[in-house]
Amino acid sequence: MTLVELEGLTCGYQDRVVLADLNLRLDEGQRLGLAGHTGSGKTTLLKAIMGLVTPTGGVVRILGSECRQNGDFTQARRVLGYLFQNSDDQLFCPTVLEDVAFGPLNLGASQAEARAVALECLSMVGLCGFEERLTHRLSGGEKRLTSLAGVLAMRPKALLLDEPTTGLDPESKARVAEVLRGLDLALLVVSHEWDFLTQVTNRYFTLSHGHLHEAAEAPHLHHHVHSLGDLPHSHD
Amino acid sequence: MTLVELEGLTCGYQDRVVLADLNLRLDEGQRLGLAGHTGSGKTTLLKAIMGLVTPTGGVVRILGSECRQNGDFTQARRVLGYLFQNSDDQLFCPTVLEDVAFGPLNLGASQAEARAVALECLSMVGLCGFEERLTHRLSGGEKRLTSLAGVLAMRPKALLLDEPTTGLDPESKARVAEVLRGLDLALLVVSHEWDFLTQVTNRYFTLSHGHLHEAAEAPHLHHHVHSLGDLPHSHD
Amino acid sequence: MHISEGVLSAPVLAGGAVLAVAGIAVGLRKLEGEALVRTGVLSAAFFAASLVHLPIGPSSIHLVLSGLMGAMLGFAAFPAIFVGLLLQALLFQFGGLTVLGVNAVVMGLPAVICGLAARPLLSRSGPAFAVGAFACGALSILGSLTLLYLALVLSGDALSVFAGLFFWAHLALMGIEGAITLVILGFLKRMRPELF
Amino acid sequence: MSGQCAQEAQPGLDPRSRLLCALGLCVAVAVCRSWPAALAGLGFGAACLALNSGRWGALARRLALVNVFFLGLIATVPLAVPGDPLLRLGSLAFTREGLMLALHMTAKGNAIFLIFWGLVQPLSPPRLGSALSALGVPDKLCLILSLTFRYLDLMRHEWDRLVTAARLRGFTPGTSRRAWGTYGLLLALLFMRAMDKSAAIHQAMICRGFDGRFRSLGGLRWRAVDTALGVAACAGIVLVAVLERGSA
Repeated sequence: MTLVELEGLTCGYQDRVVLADLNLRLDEGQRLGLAGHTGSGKTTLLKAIMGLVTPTGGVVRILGSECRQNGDFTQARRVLGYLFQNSDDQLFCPTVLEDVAFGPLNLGASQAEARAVALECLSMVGLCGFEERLTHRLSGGEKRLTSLAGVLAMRPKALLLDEPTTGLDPESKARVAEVLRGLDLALLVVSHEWDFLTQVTNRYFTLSHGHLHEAAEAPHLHHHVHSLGDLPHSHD
Repeated sequence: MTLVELEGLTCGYQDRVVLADLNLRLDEGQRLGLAGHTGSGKTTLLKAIMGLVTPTGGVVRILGSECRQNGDFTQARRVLGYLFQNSDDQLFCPTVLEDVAFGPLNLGASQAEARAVALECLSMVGLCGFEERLTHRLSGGEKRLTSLAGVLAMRPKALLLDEPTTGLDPESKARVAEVLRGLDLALLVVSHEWDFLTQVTNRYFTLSHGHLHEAAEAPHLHHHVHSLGDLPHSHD
Repeated sequence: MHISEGVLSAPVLAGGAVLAVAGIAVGLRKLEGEALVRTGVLSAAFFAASLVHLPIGPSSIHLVLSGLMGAMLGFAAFPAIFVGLLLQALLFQFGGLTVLGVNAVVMGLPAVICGLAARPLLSRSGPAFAVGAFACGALSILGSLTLLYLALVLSGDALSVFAGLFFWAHLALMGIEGAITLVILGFLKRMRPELF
Repeated sequence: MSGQCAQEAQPGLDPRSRLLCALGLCVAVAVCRSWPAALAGLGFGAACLALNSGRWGALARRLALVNVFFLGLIATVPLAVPGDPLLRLGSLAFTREGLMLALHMTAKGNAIFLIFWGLVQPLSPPRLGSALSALGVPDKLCLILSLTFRYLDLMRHEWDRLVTAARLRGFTPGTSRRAWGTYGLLLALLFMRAMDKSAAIHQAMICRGFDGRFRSLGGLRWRAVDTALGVAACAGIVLVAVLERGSA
């Protein structure tokens, strides 16, 4: 089943074209990675899919039906889980459990159901025992995992992730990658971290000057030789 | 002349040690680059130098004199210009010219002097004609350059820059690098972008687990072969 | 909640201006350093919040949140409210220069009094906190409506019918403001217990 | 990189003269009681419009909004003023005297609005701030004004982000208890973030020599046109006083 389909999508602000005549399809179970520099329009692409920016041209289809107005996207947003680049934008409840249960409660679940779903999603991301923690006191990695649990609690068919590794230390990145690999969902991951994309997705695109290019089969991989990784260091 | 000297600096929050027994010296004209993963304590190091966080142990010396209390740092803050990671925190005046002139006015310059210094610093960063622009309407790159001008207007002997490239597109990054290369000041640049550090600094350190390591003479450089750079792509 | 230009009498306008200057002076007196900066940034947040349309039935309302400002800023709420009104006049032409003093007193005085009076209750928990938070929001609206009524009636008997209608038409706002103030303070207390 | 930036003088009137003249004229019109004075006020208002460039559409919309309030006055004031009844609603009389009084208030209100629109509305908040500072308004108040304007946009965006994030998690705006609870939550977050932000901003200010005092950059220039505007405004105020005395 095709979850998302973009046809000739064009987006721009004032005179600047951000996305130009762009086509993309995300099918069930597919894991697409999208790379590009800051300012290349990656976030705009995700926001257009979610109906958060209005394209100047082209068509967005979710589950086969065309989405034009805000109302059309309300349904679409239940199918697609969107993870913001900045976790602080997404975590708004005082405690972790309340935050993860926020979506299900809005979708009409009872308190008991929402609680059950939230606990299940917290265990999926490995945050058992964090239920009563205050969200603003979590570390960067814990925040990211909590917001991921909050998105998963809406039972989406696909996840759109905007730079899920920003601001995370290597251990947290590895943990996020591990959780994502374990999910049975379609993924569209936007990141400038190439190493991360290769870990969680299996088809790669680049976005530059508003156009999408599909990447070669075997992209260049950057291997870390030792613990200091890509950081400069001396051996003494 | 030694501008900044850290001896056995130790910092921590609650139980967590962020910086452990750290030594560092920044001499006049030196350009030090400091790399490290998010959460490794780079920002804490800069804030300790500026007296914005209180170390749990060790000594901070600015221009040879030990700084302990807030009052000791008042003098230090005239010598050291600190560029915050988030430009919106640093651009607190409504217009560009007022913002750049804020420092000189506080240091006792007359209105006319402050205006002259501000105009000079705006021209140093290439923002002539921006004087009356509203700071909240600037682009990310313009905000960064304006806050740099604001710091330069204090006539510091050294700049401490906290992730000066975050959120900037490649052109803005190049512009910031060009401006920094043109300055005749000591620099301590914190960044996780290795390419940027090699452009503006010439001695490199890494920070991990609270310790500083000086990097090898010739650190690994990542060369961009063609326009898509380090992004995956196909050739068709 | 403010009065337009051209309605109030000279003594009321002058009285409002004098009281406003006094209120600002008191509010600024102890405001230093970080508290000063916090007042400015929170004032921006309150201004932004007052621009939000909240749906209520088929229509929508704007919140005042003056009681909450009093609770969070204390005496500094007065200059913050004054600045908000000044910017509102400049950006949206609501209110104006001659009524600025009266409007600042109408909103600011009850806000500061209710905010300071509620603080002992807000530092407790359970029902005492709930009563304090609700009353802080509701009573500052009541105080503002009362002051507004007085300003109109003191300007001349001609405005008595209008003043009465205005008072009763806005009284329901007490409940709404009380409830939302309670919810907001409740969350703030849970997320930042050190604030209260 | 580029040459020396040149210091550009701000074109047009000094914000101080705009503000002082507006204040003088507005107060004169606000306290007048006679019709000739109110009509003179409307004349000043029309004249002041020459000092605001265009934006007629915005002016018409604002003017309509201002007069919605005065419709309320026209409907109620004649009921409260005794006199010659034009219309009887049961025991209530809608009087001619009351109607004239309400119309007088409407004329004054509109005159003051037009004066404000012509003289003050063209000032950007930073220009207003520098004028207030130059006129001796306390530093601390100017700093609060400056920060409020600077961070207003940021806070509005913050609010939009919060609402968007909530909508993506199934939040539907409405009058329900749950919706209002969520609004309360989002507002609490807005204020919490404002407080966190203010701590960071204060640190940044300290690093640039802030010692609690706000210093203005100044740079305002009083020119001959400002004096001319001042003289015209004084003449207007004198005219209102004369008209008041004449009809007393």
